[in-house]
Amino acid sequence: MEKIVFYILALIMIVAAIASVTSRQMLRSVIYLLFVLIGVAGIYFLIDYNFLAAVQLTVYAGGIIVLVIFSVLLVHHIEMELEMAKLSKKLITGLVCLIGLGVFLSVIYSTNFNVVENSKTTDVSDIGMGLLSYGAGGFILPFEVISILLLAAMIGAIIIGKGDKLTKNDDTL
Amino acid sequence: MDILSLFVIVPVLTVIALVFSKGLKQARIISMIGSFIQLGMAINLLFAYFRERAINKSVMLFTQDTVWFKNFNVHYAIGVDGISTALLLLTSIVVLAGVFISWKTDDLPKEFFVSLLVLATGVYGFFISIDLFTMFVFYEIAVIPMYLLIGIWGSGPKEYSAMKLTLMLMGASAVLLVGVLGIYFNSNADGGVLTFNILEISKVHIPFEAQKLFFPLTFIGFAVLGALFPFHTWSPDGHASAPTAVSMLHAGVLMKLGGYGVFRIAMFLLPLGAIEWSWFFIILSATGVIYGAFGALKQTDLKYINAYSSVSHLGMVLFALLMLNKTAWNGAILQSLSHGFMTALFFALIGMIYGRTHTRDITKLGGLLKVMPFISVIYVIAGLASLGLPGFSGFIAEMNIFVGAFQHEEMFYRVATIISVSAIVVTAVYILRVLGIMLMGEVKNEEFLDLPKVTWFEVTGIMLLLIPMIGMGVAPLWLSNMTMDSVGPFIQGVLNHL
Amino acid sequence: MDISYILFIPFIPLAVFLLLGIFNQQIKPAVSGYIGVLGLSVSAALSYYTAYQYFFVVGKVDGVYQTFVEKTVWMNFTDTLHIDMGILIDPISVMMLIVVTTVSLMVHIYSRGYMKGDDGYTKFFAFLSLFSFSMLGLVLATNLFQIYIFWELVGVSSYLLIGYYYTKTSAVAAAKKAFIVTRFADFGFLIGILIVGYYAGTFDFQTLNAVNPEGEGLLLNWASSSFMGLSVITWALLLIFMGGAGKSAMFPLHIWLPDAMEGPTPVSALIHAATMVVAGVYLVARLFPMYYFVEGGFALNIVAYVGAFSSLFAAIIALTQTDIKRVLAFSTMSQIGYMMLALGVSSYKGEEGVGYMASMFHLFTHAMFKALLFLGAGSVIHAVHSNYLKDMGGLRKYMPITNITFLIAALAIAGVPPFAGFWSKDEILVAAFEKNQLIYFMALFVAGLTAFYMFRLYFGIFWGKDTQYKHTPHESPISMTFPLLFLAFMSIVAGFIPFSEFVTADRVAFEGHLNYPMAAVAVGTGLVGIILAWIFYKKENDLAERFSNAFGMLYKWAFHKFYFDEIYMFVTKKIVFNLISTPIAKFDKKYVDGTMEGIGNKTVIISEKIKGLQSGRLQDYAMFFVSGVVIVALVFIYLWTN
Amino acid sequence: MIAGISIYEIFTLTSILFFIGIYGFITRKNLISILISLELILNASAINFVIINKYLYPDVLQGVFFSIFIIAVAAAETALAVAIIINLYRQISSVEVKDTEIMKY
Repeated sequence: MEKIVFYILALIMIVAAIASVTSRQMLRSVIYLLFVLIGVAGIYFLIDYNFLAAVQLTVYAGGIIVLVIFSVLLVHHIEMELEMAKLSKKLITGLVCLIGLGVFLSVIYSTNFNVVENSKTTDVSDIGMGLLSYGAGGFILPFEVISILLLAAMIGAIIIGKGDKLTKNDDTL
Repeated sequence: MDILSLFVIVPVLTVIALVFSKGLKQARIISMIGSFIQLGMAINLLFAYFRERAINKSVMLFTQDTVWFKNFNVHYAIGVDGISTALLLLTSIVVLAGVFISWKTDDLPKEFFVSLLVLATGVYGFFISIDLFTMFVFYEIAVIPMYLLIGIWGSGPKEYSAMKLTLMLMGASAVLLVGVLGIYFNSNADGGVLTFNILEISKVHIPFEAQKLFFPLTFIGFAVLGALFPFHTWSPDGHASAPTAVSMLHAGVLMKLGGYGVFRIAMFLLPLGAIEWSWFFIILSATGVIYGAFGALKQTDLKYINAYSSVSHLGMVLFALLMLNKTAWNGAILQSLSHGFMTALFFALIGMIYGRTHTRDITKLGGLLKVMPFISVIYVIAGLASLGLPGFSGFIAEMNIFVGAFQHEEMFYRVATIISVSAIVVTAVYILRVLGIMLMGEVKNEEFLDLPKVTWFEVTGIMLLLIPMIGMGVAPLWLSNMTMDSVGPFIQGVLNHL
Repeated sequence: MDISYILFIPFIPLAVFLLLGIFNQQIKPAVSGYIGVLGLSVSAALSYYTAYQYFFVVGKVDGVYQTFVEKTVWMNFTDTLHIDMGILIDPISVMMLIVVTTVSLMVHIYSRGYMKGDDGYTKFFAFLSLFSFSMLGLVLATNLFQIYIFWELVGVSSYLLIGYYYTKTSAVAAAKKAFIVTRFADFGFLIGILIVGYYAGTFDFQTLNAVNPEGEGLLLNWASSSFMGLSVITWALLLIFMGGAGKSAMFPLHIWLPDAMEGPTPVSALIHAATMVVAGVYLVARLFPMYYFVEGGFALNIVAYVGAFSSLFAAIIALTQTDIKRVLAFSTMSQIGYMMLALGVSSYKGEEGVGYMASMFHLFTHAMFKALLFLGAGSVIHAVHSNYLKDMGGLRKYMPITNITFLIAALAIAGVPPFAGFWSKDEILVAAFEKNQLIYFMALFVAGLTAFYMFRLYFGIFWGKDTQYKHTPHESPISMTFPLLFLAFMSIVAGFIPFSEFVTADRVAFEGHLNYPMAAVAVGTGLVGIILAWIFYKKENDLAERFSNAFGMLYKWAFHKFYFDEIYMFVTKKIVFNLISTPIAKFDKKYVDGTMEGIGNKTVIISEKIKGLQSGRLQDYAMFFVSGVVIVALVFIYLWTN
Repeated sequence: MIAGISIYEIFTLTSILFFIGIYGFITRKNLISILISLELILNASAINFVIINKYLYPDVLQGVFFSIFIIAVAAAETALAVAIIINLYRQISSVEVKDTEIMKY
């Protein structure tokens, strides 16, 4: 059952991802990305990281995607078709990516992972304890750093978005 | 202070004095005094050398040795033999003549003389060093000011020429550096420590494979400066754009560094490599001899003619050096000296002619014998000297080279010698062509009828160069014996390795 | 014999040269002429004294003329090879001293009149002195290298003197041509010297000439080395002869001599008739034992044939020329050919060496009468201001002294007894007859031709048509006629000198005697030539023209000197300049320089390309990054497995 | 652990996603599209963290934490990027890469 679900998810994600990077319409591209992100959340659910899945859904699918959609709507007409790269560039990039993929996969498949069989379920409190613990293996410092980062990013975003012109004299553009 | 280090210190002091000078008048007086002191020192050194040589039989005299970079065993090692003494004398004379010829430099005179003397410092340092690394450093000091001198005070496409010259010479020194380092890292082949000292390296048996590898690098590195075919192309353009004194110094002295370096380093330290490669470089240098002569035949710009003639004459130096033969080597040294005086004189005269007529195109000149008799007569004399007339220095040098080269047993070397000898005919053709077109015939341009007379400083400059040239040609024995004695240990050192 | 005073003979002219050369502007023309004449007179006096001392007082020991040498090392090559400077006194050098100083003195005196009023009067005398110095040095040379050194110096003096009228394009071209052609010949000479130096280990004449018929000594060293079937030393001798042929204007290196007549006439008399051009003969004579003994005289045979051919060739051309100086130039070439062939047919021992003696004898007499001819021609040119026969005629009325002296010289060269040429020419014919009949008949024919063209010239100038002159020609001043008279006197008496007493191949004097049948034939031939010239040219008539028309093609060819100038022009202009030099200049600019420039330009282009990589486009960077990672991964995972 | 699914299959999936992201990053010519591709890459690696944590070291939670951090950073980054993009749009009325190249001078 889970296997089938995984395959379905994987299929959706790959198709959606490919569609996302090849679609010529911005908004569709974003929506395809949403599918991928939801698929990622699905994977998290499958491996019993429910909290993570929830975060993924709220922050990514909920927050980031909306943000992106807004920006898309702000800067684009809905029907506008995106300019695409040259075919040769696409082919070369595709080739490089395929080779890279081949390298990755061959390395992965030739590595013998020491998989530990388990069916442990992680609940939110574990994560909370881990994140906020001061002791060994505690992540309080990175947590705080991330908090500051988020704050900084927020302020930055506001300041940038506030809309002072970057340069005063437009004729240089 | 020892007698040799002064050769570096005096020009440096002159440069410092120049920095504080104001205007053309002060600058040229200071440079003249500095150069005079140099000349005096060179003459003094000559006599000191003879006195010392009588009682001291070691290869190098007046040696000094101070470590200045311990990690790589780099020494400030200096010393001279007859060859370097003669070349130092040449340098001091040409520098002094160059100062006289640039008496009227209007444009940034102070900087001009500073560059000139920095160049001279490099040359002096190069000739007195017997440490490979120190030598290389001085070599670079000598080459760099050339760029400024041509680029700033030159004429015509000066930036292009300066760039071309500097790039080619720098490229060559890159190759040379590899060769020098190659020698350095093989200098412990018989055990012992790595050293840059030439005399010590010469006792080491550098492995054949290494010699074979590094000889061409060292040779080409130096020979580019000696205008080896096909790396000579910087020379015509460079000379054509350079101001007079710079052409003089460059062709007269700087290009000698090439031959000298080949002699002191490539041939002396890597004799097995030299023998292995000699056929190849003999073909190149013999080609250069003929090629330069034929190249000069068709040119119309005086400086180009002279530059190609230098290719031919200096090709002869390299050719002689490759013969690994005492007489030929001696000839190469003499040819270096002789060509130094001769070509400096030529460039000085060309500068004067150009300064008066504002053209260097021989087809536009004519009948100069009538309008500027002194310069023209000296030009005739220089021309005759250049084509190897007995009584001038070129003759004895060429004869030494030919006789020496002909001593080689193998047919190949003989044929190459005969080919080189045939250059004397072509040389005659191009020299006489210039004399005929430029000096003789009717005056072509009305304006030429009223040209400024020669000035005392021009005459002094000319005489400084002419007298040694004739002196060498009329009484060659003492000079030839001095260099021959000094060549002796070198050829012996080489033969010991075979 | 103390010979050190002989040093003054060459050095006085050198001193004069330096004096006149350096103080060119300060010395007044009149003074400089006197200085020149005075210097040469001292030299000449010393030469005569030397000759007297050598031939009559100290030279002869046991019937053999000795060689005196004084020398000092001038330059060292190796332990054994060195250039010496010195003086060598033996019969031929003493004889040459007399020839050179006498003719030079006469020319100096003559020039005082001839060059009067010329701008470069002082310069002219300076050059003449330089030439005299060089020529005397050449004559006195003790070794091959010394002779080469002075050889070059006479070449350059000749260059300077031919190009004396330097504003005249033709003179400049002629000077250049003379120098370059002889320089080309010297190239051979130098290689010959190098070969000798290497195989013999010496340049010294005495050592070199100490060869003997058994092939001992030096010859042994060379016997083993051969090149293309001939021993190297024969090659060396041939190459040395090439140098000699260049200076002596032997076929095919003769082309410079006619053009050299562009120089002032006294110069032609001195350099291109009497002294420098016989240097080649002197050189072969100097090395005669080597030429004779090495490989059975192969090289000497070549000398003989080249001489004979040149002699004939030049005589034929001389028949057709109209410029009087050129006729004389070709005549000179022809007579030098004579000397060469005489050397070529000579043997070594005793009376068999008559050819050698005859050659030197002829050199001596020829110097006198040919200088006289030139000076006479100069006198004529001075009077009528033209070089061409067509502008002359009937001059005997105006210039009696020139007429008589010219006639004497013409008779002398035609071989009419008792004038000088007869005696020496007769000896040459005798020598040729004994050795080689072919050469003998060639020589005899040339004798006839010589008489003919010489009298064509004589009649053309002094008789023939009565030309109307713009300025009435008048006899030259005494400074010019005195040398004419003196040389005419010499042309008469020189023949009576018993030359075989003094100059012989093996240095042993022998009794010379006249071979009457031979002499009769020679004189007969000469007279035939004179009579023919008489018929053709004495009175103005069209016989000559009809005659030359009859020869048609041959006449035209001879008139154009068999197109040798054109051939050389073709070789130098078309081949050397256009096919070698121009392409080299282009090649240099385009390929050699192009390659170097190309390296530079390519660097610039590549750097532009590399600069393009640094485009600032994040995506391109990403592309490179990914590609790089992939490549590195591939390399490290699969290719570089250990 | 997902029953019946080995770690290899998941890695395969994430690798594919990762390279699709890279492909998009390189070929897209629009700033927002690039941002989207970037999200793909980030997600692919986030999955990897989590999977490795789950499959290989189930006793600790580092992978999860990292994922959370990645999500947080991604959020911050997106916010900033969107702010920049919008600002840029105001300036030059375009969010095409080629129009922004002016910045490199």
